[in-house]
Amino acid sequence: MDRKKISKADLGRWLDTIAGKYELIGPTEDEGIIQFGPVQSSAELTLEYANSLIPPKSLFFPPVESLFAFRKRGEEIQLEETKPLQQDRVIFGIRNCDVGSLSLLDRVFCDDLEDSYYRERRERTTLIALACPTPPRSSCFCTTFGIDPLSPAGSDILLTDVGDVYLVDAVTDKGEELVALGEGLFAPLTEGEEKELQPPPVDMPQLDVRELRERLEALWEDEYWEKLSLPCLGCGICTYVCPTCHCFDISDVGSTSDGVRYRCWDSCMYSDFALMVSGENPRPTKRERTRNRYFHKFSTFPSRYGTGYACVGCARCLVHCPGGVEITEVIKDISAKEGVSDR
Amino acid sequence: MASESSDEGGNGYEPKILVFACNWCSYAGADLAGVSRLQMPANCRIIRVMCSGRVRPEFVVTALSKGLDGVLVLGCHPGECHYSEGNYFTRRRGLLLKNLLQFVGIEPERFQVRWVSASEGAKFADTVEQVTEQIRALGPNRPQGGMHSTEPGDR
Amino acid sequence: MEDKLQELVVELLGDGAMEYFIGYRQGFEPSHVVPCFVTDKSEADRLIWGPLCLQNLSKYVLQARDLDGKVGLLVKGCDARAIVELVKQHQIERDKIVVVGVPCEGQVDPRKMEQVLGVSMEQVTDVEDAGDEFLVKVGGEVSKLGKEQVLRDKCFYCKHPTSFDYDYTLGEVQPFTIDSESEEYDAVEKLEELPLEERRAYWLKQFERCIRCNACREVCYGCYCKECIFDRTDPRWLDRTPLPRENEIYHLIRAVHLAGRCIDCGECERVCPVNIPLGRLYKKLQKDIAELFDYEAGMEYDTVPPLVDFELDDQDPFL
Amino acid sequence: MTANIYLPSIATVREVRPETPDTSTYVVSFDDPQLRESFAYEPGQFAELSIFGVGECPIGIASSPTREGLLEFCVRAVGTVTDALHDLEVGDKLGVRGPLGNSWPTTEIEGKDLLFIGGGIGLPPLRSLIQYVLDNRDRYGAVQIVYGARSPQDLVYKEELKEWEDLPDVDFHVTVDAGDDTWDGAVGFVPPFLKDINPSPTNKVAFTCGPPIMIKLVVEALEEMGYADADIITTLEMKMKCGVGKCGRCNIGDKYICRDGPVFSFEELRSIPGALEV
Repeated sequence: MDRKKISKADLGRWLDTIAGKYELIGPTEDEGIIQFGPVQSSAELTLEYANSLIPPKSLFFPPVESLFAFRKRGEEIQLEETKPLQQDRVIFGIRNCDVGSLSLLDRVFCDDLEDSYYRERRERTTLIALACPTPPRSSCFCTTFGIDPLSPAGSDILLTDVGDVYLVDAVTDKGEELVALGEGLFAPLTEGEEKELQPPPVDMPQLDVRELRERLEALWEDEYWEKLSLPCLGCGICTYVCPTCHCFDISDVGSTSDGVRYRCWDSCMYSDFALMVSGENPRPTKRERTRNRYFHKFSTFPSRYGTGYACVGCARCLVHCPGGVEITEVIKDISAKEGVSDR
Repeated sequence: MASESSDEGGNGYEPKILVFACNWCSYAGADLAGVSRLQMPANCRIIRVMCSGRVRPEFVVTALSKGLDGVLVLGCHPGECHYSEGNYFTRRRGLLLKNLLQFVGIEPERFQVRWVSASEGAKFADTVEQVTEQIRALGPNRPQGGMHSTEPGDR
Repeated sequence: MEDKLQELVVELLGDGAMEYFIGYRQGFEPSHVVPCFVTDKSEADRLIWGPLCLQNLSKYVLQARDLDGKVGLLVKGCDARAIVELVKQHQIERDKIVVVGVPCEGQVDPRKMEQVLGVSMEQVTDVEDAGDEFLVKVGGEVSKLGKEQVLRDKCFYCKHPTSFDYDYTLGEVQPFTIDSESEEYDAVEKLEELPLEERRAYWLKQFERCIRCNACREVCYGCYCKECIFDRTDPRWLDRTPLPRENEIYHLIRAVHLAGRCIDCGECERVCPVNIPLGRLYKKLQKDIAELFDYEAGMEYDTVPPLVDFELDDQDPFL
Repeated sequence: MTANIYLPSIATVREVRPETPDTSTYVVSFDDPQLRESFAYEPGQFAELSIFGVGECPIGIASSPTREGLLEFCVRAVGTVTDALHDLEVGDKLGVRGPLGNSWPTTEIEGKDLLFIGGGIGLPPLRSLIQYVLDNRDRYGAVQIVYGARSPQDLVYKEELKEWEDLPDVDFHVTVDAGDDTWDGAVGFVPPFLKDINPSPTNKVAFTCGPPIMIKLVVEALEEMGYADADIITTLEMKMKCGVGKCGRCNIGDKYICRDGPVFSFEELRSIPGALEV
């Protein structure tokens, strides 16, 4: 579909129309935290944000979700599956790093053993991406991983702020349906506008990751991991704010006769993550856990799923890590290292 | 750990109260109350501990958070501890915990500490009666109900 | 002062007095300061010192338990209280640590500074201490901010700006004045005055946000248990699921376990990614312990922690 | 598997056979008659067993698909879920989610001589294949079984061991770490015991399962005897939750034990960084 425009004043009207038909989810601010959550009207949304604290992966793979309820009735055990969604949804304002992360998560959850909860949420959600403000945050490095903060790839609609209006690129049928809901609010671009209304190019530091995987794989035994793990405190912030991390735990809450089986986010940085009941732990110290995390992102994920790296450069982990472990530094360190044989 | 919550409020409401009783004084006091056939409400489940000092704060916090309506810790009178000083520690800990629970909005009646000796069968019965009535008057601790009434929302 | 620090660290590493030194370095942007582990003399030039060196590095000395040698660390006066407690509670031998005391004239609360400046910390390229005020550089322009506007809460009632127990010191604190009426327990008292139901609602709303990333626990110097009660599976005290009820159990148990040990370093609240005002919970216990038992954690080596101690005439409301 | 990969199917315990003081065999069948018919698995696969309200844990299927109708699980009480499994009595219900994981290579080893080396409760996963082989006797060559446990009472499948001993086409050896009054068999650890037996590597595939230290020493012994890594096959244990390669904890390199394993040859394991460190 051709590029259209919508005035800033009309954006709210359009979103309110959407909210009448779908569950509308977008960035809101509460207690100083930007988060994606359901809203009744566009007035609750904030547009003053770089990105949310918790990535919108939480809307597809929630921090806690009930898988099913169980109930004992006499001798019988009844299981009741949880329905992940009541209504089709529209997510407004997702950034492209997070859109990119969804295609990575799709590989995990929608392989031949399909996760029906994730799958249903993905299928019943339309994504309205919002091109990133320029200049980007100083921490951002999504272009390192091939993500274009101004591209509609992966979403259904991309909105780009070019001053008084948003440019509108609806790139899927789902996206066009939403645009159709806002009849009269959208206008085609004139020839002059086509040229004139362009977002400024996004300039951000680009890390060299071309040989990252090969270099990393040569460093399995390197003492680097020991040193890197020194400031790590073993908390789970990096994994919880990461849009590509997908580890979870499953646990039962309730009694043996009445309860719920939940799954909730878990973190490979926790000391008991892989601890077996026998007391054995394949990743007994922070060194192994830190190494495992970076290997997962830059070696084993790409190799297992045939994708690029499992990092989208959103920089949440480097902003929030209390120990100051910075993934950008790790990438630079690895790239700067000679192979293990040279050491 | 008790996990079910009390019945919803209304006429049928019966609070569930957890009592930790020291083996040497209060539990014996409870025994005496029983043998003396004193009338007591049946809302209390008693757990015998070797000393009131054995009652760690997490026992209380977890019981209340998981939906019990009240927790009562019973120990020997200060100065009369079988282990000479266990209940002095209980006293300090109890004070702090009581204040903290109130600070986060839990009614003070829901966590109580009392000293009941082996000879005080009547005091045991009175205490149980009094605490039960106080808590009954407050109503359920977690009116929202059972373990999984708090459905997690998307974040 | 940075030069002096770097020279000292080079010297200490050089003569083998320690295995590594823990200080601060600049992170991905100028206003973002992170812990710095110097294992080699060549890295000492990364060390910095300033009003944005917020972390209490004391937790890291526990890592030295498994080392043959010593570790050195940079210690502000407030953080030194953690060292006192760790030694007092037999978690680490004092002679395993090389304490480099640094005179601290107040730390910046980045959230306050963002509010006062109206720009994000990302724009702040330098913060310099200048007695009663901070010189803040934003986009090439330097502005002066009175300390009372942007200091961390805990700095208003700082008990000793320099560590009283150090092996080396980088100097003396220059006297400065803060024009402020705020009292140490203001925030706690304000909450105490609320009706019970409002307090309940307040804390439930806070706990509900918790994602249970465990950062408050991991960053806390006082959380030194080999196996945390929350990680135990048998009996299981806590489900990993971050349901509001489980979160409440987590925070309340952690608070009572820290009673008498919390030194009000504020790290738990600072690292919390969802801004839960944990400090108020801990401050409440600190206040009660001071009032009831006349004890303050981390101030002396030779006092007995309040919960392993008692007086015959302690207050007794339980008769 | 049902459409929902996390949803167990309800099954009933049909029989409980105590094997050792802390280990019992549970014979279960699905409540849904259709599922009972259609449930197909390969030897070496596992299932997640559920005690609702307690949790789930992965247990290898100890029976062979050649023996229809019932599933067998041999469970040692070591944790909360396995403890709860041990409280089950005949008629009780549990959840079964599976079959999961890969399986022993039943076709690739046709015509080969087979050596099984088990330690303690490492025998049940091997037993699934042993039964399969015995039920398809003409497809396989000679069968040798070497089994050891800490003590005579720690041997599982005591009745079945006697049967194997009596079978003319099975070469069966058993040892215990420490004997007692009732024991007149071999005494000693499995690896040296295996070396004494010295089974020839020619045209042979070895399968081993047991405690990690035993596996390590058995593999060393086999290599000394001339076995190739590709002909030494084991089944791994790791902490698992989802069992379907999503929850992220049971990986070694880019392999998830629950999806790509639990069965691996040592040739595969040697190519994965860190796989043999555990």
